Amino acid sequence: MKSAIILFPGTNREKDMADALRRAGGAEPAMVWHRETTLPPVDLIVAPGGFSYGDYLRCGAMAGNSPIMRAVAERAKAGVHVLGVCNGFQILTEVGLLPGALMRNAGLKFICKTTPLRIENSDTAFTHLCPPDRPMMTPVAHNEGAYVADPETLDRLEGEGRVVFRYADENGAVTEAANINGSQRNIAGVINDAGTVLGMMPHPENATAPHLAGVDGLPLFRSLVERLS
Amino acid sequence: MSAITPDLIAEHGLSPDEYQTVLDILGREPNITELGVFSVMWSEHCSYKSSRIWLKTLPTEGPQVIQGPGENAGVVDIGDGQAVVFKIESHNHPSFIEPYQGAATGVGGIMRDVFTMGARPIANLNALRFGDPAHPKTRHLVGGVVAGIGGYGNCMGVPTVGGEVNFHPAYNGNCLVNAMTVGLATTDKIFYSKASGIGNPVVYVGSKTGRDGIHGATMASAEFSEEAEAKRPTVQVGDPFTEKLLLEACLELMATDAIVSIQDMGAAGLTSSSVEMADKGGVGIRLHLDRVPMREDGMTPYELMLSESQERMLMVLKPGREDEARGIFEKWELDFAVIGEITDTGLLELTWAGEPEASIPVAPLVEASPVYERPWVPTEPPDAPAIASPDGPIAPALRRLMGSPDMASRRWIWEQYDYYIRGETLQVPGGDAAVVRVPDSNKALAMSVDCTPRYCLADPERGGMQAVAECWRNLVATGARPLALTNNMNFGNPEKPAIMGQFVGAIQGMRAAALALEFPVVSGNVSLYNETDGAAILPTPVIGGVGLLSDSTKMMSLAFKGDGRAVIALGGDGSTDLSESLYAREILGSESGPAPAVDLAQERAAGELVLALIEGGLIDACHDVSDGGIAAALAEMALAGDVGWRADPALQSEGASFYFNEAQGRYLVATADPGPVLERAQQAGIAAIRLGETGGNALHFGPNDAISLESLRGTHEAWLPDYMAG
Amino acid sequence: MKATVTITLKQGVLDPQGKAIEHALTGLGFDGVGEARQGKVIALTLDESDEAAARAAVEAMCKQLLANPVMEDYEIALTP
Amino acid sequence: MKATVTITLKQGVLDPQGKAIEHALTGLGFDGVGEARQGKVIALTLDESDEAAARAAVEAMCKQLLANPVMEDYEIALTP
Ligand SMILES: Nc1ncnc2c1ncn2[C@@H]1O[C@H](COP(=O)(O)OP(=O)(O)O)[C@@H](O)[C@H]1O
Ligand SMILES: [Mg+2]
Repeated sequence: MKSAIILFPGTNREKDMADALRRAGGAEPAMVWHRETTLPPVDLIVAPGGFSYGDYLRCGAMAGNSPIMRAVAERAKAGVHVLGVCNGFQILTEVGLLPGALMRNAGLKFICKTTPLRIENSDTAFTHLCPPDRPMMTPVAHNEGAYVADPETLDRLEGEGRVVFRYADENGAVTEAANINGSQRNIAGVINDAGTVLGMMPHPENATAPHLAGVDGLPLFRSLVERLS
Repeated sequence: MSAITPDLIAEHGLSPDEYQTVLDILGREPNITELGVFSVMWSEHCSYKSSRIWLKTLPTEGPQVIQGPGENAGVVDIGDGQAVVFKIESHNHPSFIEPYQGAATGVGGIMRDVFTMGARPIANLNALRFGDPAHPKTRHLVGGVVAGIGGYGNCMGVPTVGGEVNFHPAYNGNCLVNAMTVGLATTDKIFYSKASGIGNPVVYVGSKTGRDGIHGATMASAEFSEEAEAKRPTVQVGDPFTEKLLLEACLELMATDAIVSIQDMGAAGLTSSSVEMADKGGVGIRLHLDRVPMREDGMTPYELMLSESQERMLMVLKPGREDEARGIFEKWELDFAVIGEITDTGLLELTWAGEPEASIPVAPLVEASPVYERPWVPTEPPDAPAIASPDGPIAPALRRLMGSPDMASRRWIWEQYDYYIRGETLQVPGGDAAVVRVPDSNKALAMSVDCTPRYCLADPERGGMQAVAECWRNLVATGARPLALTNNMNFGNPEKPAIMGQFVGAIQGMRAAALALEFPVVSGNVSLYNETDGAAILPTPVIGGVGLLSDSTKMMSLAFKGDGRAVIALGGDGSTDLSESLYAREILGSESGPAPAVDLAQERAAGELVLALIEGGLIDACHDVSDGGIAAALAEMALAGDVGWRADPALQSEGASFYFNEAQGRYLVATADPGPVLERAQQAGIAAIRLGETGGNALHFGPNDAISLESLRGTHEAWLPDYMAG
Repeated sequence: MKATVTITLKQGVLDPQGKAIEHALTGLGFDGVGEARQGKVIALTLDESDEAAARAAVEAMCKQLLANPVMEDYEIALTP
Repeated sequence: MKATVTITLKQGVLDPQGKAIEHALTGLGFDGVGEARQGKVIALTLDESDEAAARAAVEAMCKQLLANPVMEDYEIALTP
């Protein structure tokens, strides 16, 4: 699987993402600067975590206007897979590749902790190897991760199986108490209608080695490598 | 040009003697810009005039030390052509005024110190002291400081992996915010501030200069400016986004060989950076101040030289490399300006639109910087009697202690810090020392910040010693070989002999411990005048230490790993006095008596034993004994592993003084095979006591003296979030 | 001209900062505070001196960058 | 009554957000944007119906909570 990681000014989780792609057996990812207007031929485009433009104005807003995002949108339309994690997810919603928006955490604090995610759809290119019967322990690290969309959008997403991850408790139960950031309907990750663009707030890339926050994130990257190679 | 009046001189913090030296150096009266330069160079902050003679007594050498104090940060060899670069720095006063921005800019400043040296920051730590939790300002300060530290470090993409927090009424009017950064560099790619090469261009990069942080009193001087300056804000706002770009741009340029020398602009901004670079290189420097990128209209040379705007760097480049450097900085969308050149005049020359603005000989400016041998009186050691062992069960006291402000879980704090980023964090906050792997290697670095101010107040010398020893111990407990330390001396007004005595005592204790433990000092920072209405803070010499694990797979952690392990206490001098223990303060309401003694030879021997046990795979959990004594250490190990413990029947007559004393030099270890551990301890001459066995889901001190982990965890985790919810 | 863009959260979008302000004000003893909502203001200085042209430009800025239509409304005020 | 409190950074205080907005607008091809500064607006509904009393209350709220006097200025507007 060939991949490209997009770098914006303020991106800071590119190393973590590259490590994860390598661990899952992907080829060495290409790093692409936001001012580029074209992408190399790749199977997967990743918008990684960080604080593009310092999260100033609105997370992801300024990065969404970067020249490279036009190329990303074109590739996405042509069916190339795109993964947006954390700030990457925020950017994908800003450019309209995914519905909804990410707002300030309900507790008004940055949250860094390993959190159980319930896998709601394991029939995607991103999740087909993720064991659906137990929660995926995944670190979160964000200040603005509360997912919002209007009720019709939310209903449509649910109806179409496009809510891929939800914040849950250790037993996989989706409860109010497990909703760490106040996301509507505990939503932690959503996919586009074609099933090719996934955005999620948690960081599966930080759960890809036993010495880190466990290995529950590895099946996600393996899923991609298997499907896209 | 405004006249230099005695008032103006006083407002600049120069004594009449110091001003006379200025006149002698210049052979004439200074103008306002020159006065400003002298004043900041000779400020306590830049000149270390009260502390310098004492800091010189600290041991700074060792085979591992590449660069000791005197540069932006210390540099220590970790093998394979790699070096660890680290330093700690205070931002106490700004954090009290505006906790978010004060703490944030403190973190930004210390990171610049580290990446100026060519190192990529890989971890941040912080040591925080706040006033009484009941004081009306405390909650606001805690919330703001923690958010500010997280806000800056998280945005920079540097994990914040450790720290410490104390609460005490002595900090009501002066909180302490000490931030430490650890970076990684290649030994043959370390960058220094020494300028050289006559004619070489001097380059300014980073943010534009504004009127940030220019001292209010100085600015209010009517002679100096007609504007109504009195209300001009002096709060500096941090811009971590710009600093992230600055970091990447600097590292990119450092990968070439275009840089001759580089220096961040910290306190005293352009003045101290340019003077230090010139002085170290024995050269002159000319700055064309009108070329400095400016954020505001109408800025004067005086303001440009004194501004403390953040996120800026000064560099000397090799001739002809300007365009290459400019290209990199423009790619990162940062300001870049050639603002001067290195000269052979030995002068700091400032010009504005071609006209001379100031001319000061660099060497005398630096060499004549005042040094004071301040009078000091040693702190009398308290002669209060030892505290006899109080009766009563252990479990309820432990529960109270674990829920007290100084012992309660810091989870509420560290969950606001991104400790995962970069994907190398092997030990997240909550253990003894944080451990961060060196990328693409099997090595890891352990790091910890420590100080016990109540000991330092009772006995500064023991307190200084203890801080070094505890830091060393925390590193050892993870299996790391301690390498070197950085320190942050936070004290009151050094012009008071008693306060100066605390400072001297702490230094003497630190020196003894650093020598005995071969744990040299490679960098540090001094923050004096931490007083409000004449009341000083507790003497707080914070020690930040770094150690090396050559095989990170052997890393040890404090969590009990399962049932059926013997728990053994190693080390200590047998003392069971409760004086100055957290138990005495929190349960008995006593803050008197002597601080625990530190037997440095025993400390060293116990540490070597523990390292050998870890290396030999003979133990599977290890924790040092500090605040709260053995009982608290047991509780932390049990909570971390979610595995209980039951006291050895032989211990059932032991009371509070056994479980809560804070005798130094001790570790608790857990092992499935106690025989070899006890044997090794005996060979090493280290006391070893079998405490009992792991298992169950409670701590059992005796037949009717137990507490469930669930209950203990509830109390331990609740205090800080409950307090912050107000 | 000077433009002031006021960006507020759409009706119905949860505003945790506003809630926190409400809570804090009540905690400080300010009675009778019904609802608090927090928004942003962005003040711009523009070279443009024609009001209609300036408004059109700022509208475009809001659409492209300053506001997110999923959750925000905006208002533009111009002063010479 | 309704109160709108507009909180802006004092003159001379660095405004990283404003700077970034300026930069982004220029990057998007909006010429002639001089300076951008970002502030907050807080909209409050108050039970108080007397204007003077309401203003006094909101002044007090600003001093105690809403604005940070070391770096921010504030303005209060009231509407019935
Ligand atoms: N301000 C802080 N930032 C990050 N971690 C912290 C902070 N304060 C405490 N911690 C973490 O909590 C744990 C317990 O702290 P402390 O009781 O001071 O440890 P010790 O006594 O072993 O030095 C340590 O892992 C420490 O790194
Ligand atoms: Mg410890």
